[in-house]
Amino acid sequence: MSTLLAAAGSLEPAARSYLSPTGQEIVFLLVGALVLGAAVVSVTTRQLVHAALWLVVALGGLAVEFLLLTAEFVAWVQVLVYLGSVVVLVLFGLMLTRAPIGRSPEADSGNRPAALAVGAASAATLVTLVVDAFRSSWIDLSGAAGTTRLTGEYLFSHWVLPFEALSVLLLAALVGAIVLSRAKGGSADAKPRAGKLRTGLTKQKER
Amino acid sequence: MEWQPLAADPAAGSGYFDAYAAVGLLAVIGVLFVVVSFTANRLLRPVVDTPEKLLAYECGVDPVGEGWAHTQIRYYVYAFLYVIFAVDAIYLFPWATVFAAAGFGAATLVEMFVFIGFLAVGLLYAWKKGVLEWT
Amino acid sequence: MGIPGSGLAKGLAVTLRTMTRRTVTAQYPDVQPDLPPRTRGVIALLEENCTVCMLCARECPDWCIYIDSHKETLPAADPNARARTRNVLDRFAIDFSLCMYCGICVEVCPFDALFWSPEFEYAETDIRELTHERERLREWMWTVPPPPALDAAAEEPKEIAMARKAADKLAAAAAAEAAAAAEEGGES
Amino acid sequence: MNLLDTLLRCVGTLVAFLVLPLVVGQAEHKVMAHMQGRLGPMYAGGFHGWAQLVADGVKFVQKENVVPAGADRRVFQLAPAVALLPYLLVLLVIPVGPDGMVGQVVDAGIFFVLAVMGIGVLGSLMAGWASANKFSLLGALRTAAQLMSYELPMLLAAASVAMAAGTVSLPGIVDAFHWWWVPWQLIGAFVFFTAGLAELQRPPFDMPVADSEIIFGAYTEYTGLRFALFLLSEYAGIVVLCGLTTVLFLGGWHGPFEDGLGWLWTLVKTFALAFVVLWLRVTYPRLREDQLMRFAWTVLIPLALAQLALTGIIKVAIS
Repeated sequence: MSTLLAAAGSLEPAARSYLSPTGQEIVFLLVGALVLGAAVVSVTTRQLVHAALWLVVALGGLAVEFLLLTAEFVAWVQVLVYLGSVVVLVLFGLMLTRAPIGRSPEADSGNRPAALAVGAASAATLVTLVVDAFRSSWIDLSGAAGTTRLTGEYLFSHWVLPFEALSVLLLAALVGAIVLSRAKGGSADAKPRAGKLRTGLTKQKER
Repeated sequence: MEWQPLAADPAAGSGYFDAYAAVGLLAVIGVLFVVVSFTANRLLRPVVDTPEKLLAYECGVDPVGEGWAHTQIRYYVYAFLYVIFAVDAIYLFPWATVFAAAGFGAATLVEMFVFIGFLAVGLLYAWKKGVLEWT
Repeated sequence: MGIPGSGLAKGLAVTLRTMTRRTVTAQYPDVQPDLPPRTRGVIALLEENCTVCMLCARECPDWCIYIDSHKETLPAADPNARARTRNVLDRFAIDFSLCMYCGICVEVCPFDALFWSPEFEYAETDIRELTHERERLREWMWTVPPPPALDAAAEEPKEIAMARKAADKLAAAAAAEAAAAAEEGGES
Repeated sequence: MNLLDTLLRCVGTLVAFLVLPLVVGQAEHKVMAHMQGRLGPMYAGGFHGWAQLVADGVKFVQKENVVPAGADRRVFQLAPAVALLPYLLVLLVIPVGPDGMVGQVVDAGIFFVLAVMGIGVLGSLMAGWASANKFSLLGALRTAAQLMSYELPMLLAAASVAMAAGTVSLPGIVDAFHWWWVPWQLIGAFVFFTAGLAELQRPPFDMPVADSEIIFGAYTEYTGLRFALFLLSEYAGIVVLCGLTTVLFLGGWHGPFEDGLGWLWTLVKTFALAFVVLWLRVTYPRLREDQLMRFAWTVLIPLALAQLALTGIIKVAIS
């Protein structure tokens, strides 16, 4: 993100007033409130799939926030990767493990206070960090600073090494996923195959 | 023949926001369209609920068991693979817009080939491990 | 085999060629279908021929023929003879919602009381209406086409041959009689 | 660019969104019928049943809306809208002709289109899960797996065009188009179009809605208008896919007399592709589920990667 903000070029504390917000700022705040609300509902709802769907709303709202900050490319990455695949992955996982319609109280593990503490602590850290880092900087919203082209220029001029490291990371994730999904038995025997079933039946007959 | 992004034109500095305002407006119109059609449907349709009608459809017989069943993990693996490759593929777009520009050229091409190469290795690994096909 | 994908291309060619050809759709309600002879449309009853032998009802694989009857005693024609009984048809109905148009009833009827009619437009909105009672079945008789003409070289139907033989015999006898009478008259 | 102009463009997009899918649907009725030696609808509207889909729409609006007793009502009722609206948004940015004959130029172009179209999968998943029906759930899982698997080759093929043009803006791509792009991007075009067909779950890639196995997949429990909206999203998807393929790979409005008739060229190319979509549906049998997945990962993705390499090398060589 900091690269993209740097791309905007104008982080100097400008002579701006908080009292006369522009339309974009108002929309930004409204969408922010929506994102916050959706996020809260997402972690408090007792229905698993509803939680995932509220997460969609929260992440989609974030994409709109990115758009309002003229970070066009990041916004659509957010939609493509988070809405289009990560949330689908989450939903997939829930559906594969039988997320029932209605409340699922057994999904509550009783760690609520601990989770609340961790959440509050990390939120406080992040807010302090971000507020301290940017203080009274303003992003110049008059031009699109986060277009695909600009992102590409910054990425491939200054950040090539992290980019290549990312590919190794992704490869590791890929291999890990494959190994995990094939962990049990590690071979085709783990599958309930017709042949296996039949041997089970014959055993029963022998008894 | 170089396409100039809208916002690069200082005179049309707010072109970016205009464009997305239009997208937002269309989204609102779309939602309105859905709401209007659902309302029209509500006004026009009959409501004759019978218990049979509200049963889950299972080819005419009464549904057996509950509606959720475990399915193969394979579907999940595909989704996981897609997430990884999608993260890869999005980097192609910023790259695509700059790699042929002055100052980038062959070096950037090679960088990208290294990136894609790593993922192609991943794909080959998945292929070799038999995750991509089942019979 | 040949080039890979040639099979796919061949498939595309088939559908494209079919698209340019004339369609075979029969536009039924606008254009009446041209039905072949002996079309199995509906079963007609010639109740005058029915003797309530129940063969059709028994042979019907769907059990869709309903027959009710009662016995009636005929007064003896001759004072010495016994009184005769005969079956009188009370009800003859075919449930066309069950009928599978196999035609076994028509085949087994020994007295030619059942016939195929090509009429097929008797759809109903209520399934119970598809049970045709004897009056309705009798009405269908008017739509039964005459039997098709025989082949030119075909053998004469047995009943016609017998009737003709009998008629020929009669005619021969009459002719012989006439000839004898004429001879007698000539002699006298 | 004032508000009225924007509003008009948005309404125009909505009208196109409602009319073009109907045209494609009617064409499907007729083309499919004639390819099978039939006539298709002949009554509604008088002349060769041209108003069949309008009549269907009127019928759908009046039909009862059944929500199964076990279903998650709100999610169930919301799902069709989630499946439908992405295509409406995408239609806005597809350029029809030169010089601003487009709903709205969005600089992120293809990237915007692919990202927004990816949301549609959520609609199917929601529908399948909320129906409380085994077939629906199975269909939803298949749909999601298929959409994700085929989204990737689409992304890669689109990236290849973006490389060739050096921009991701859709009008920018058409502006940069030369005729020799067609052979150059041929593999990409094949991958994009095929993957798009699979994304739309059109035959022969219609395993997730295979009626002979899982009734109608995620949409089994839907009736009336909500079902109609799912159908509309499928046909709108055909329009969007064919429009995108036209813009990305076939040069959009380029053609003879493009100054005055550019928009016509786009439409002609789009409908020619739509015809191919229908043609493929009539001709080929359905792929099995494992064949579907294998086709995406072991045929289309390697092909798309090969196209990327080809594009990159040629582009650097000529620049």
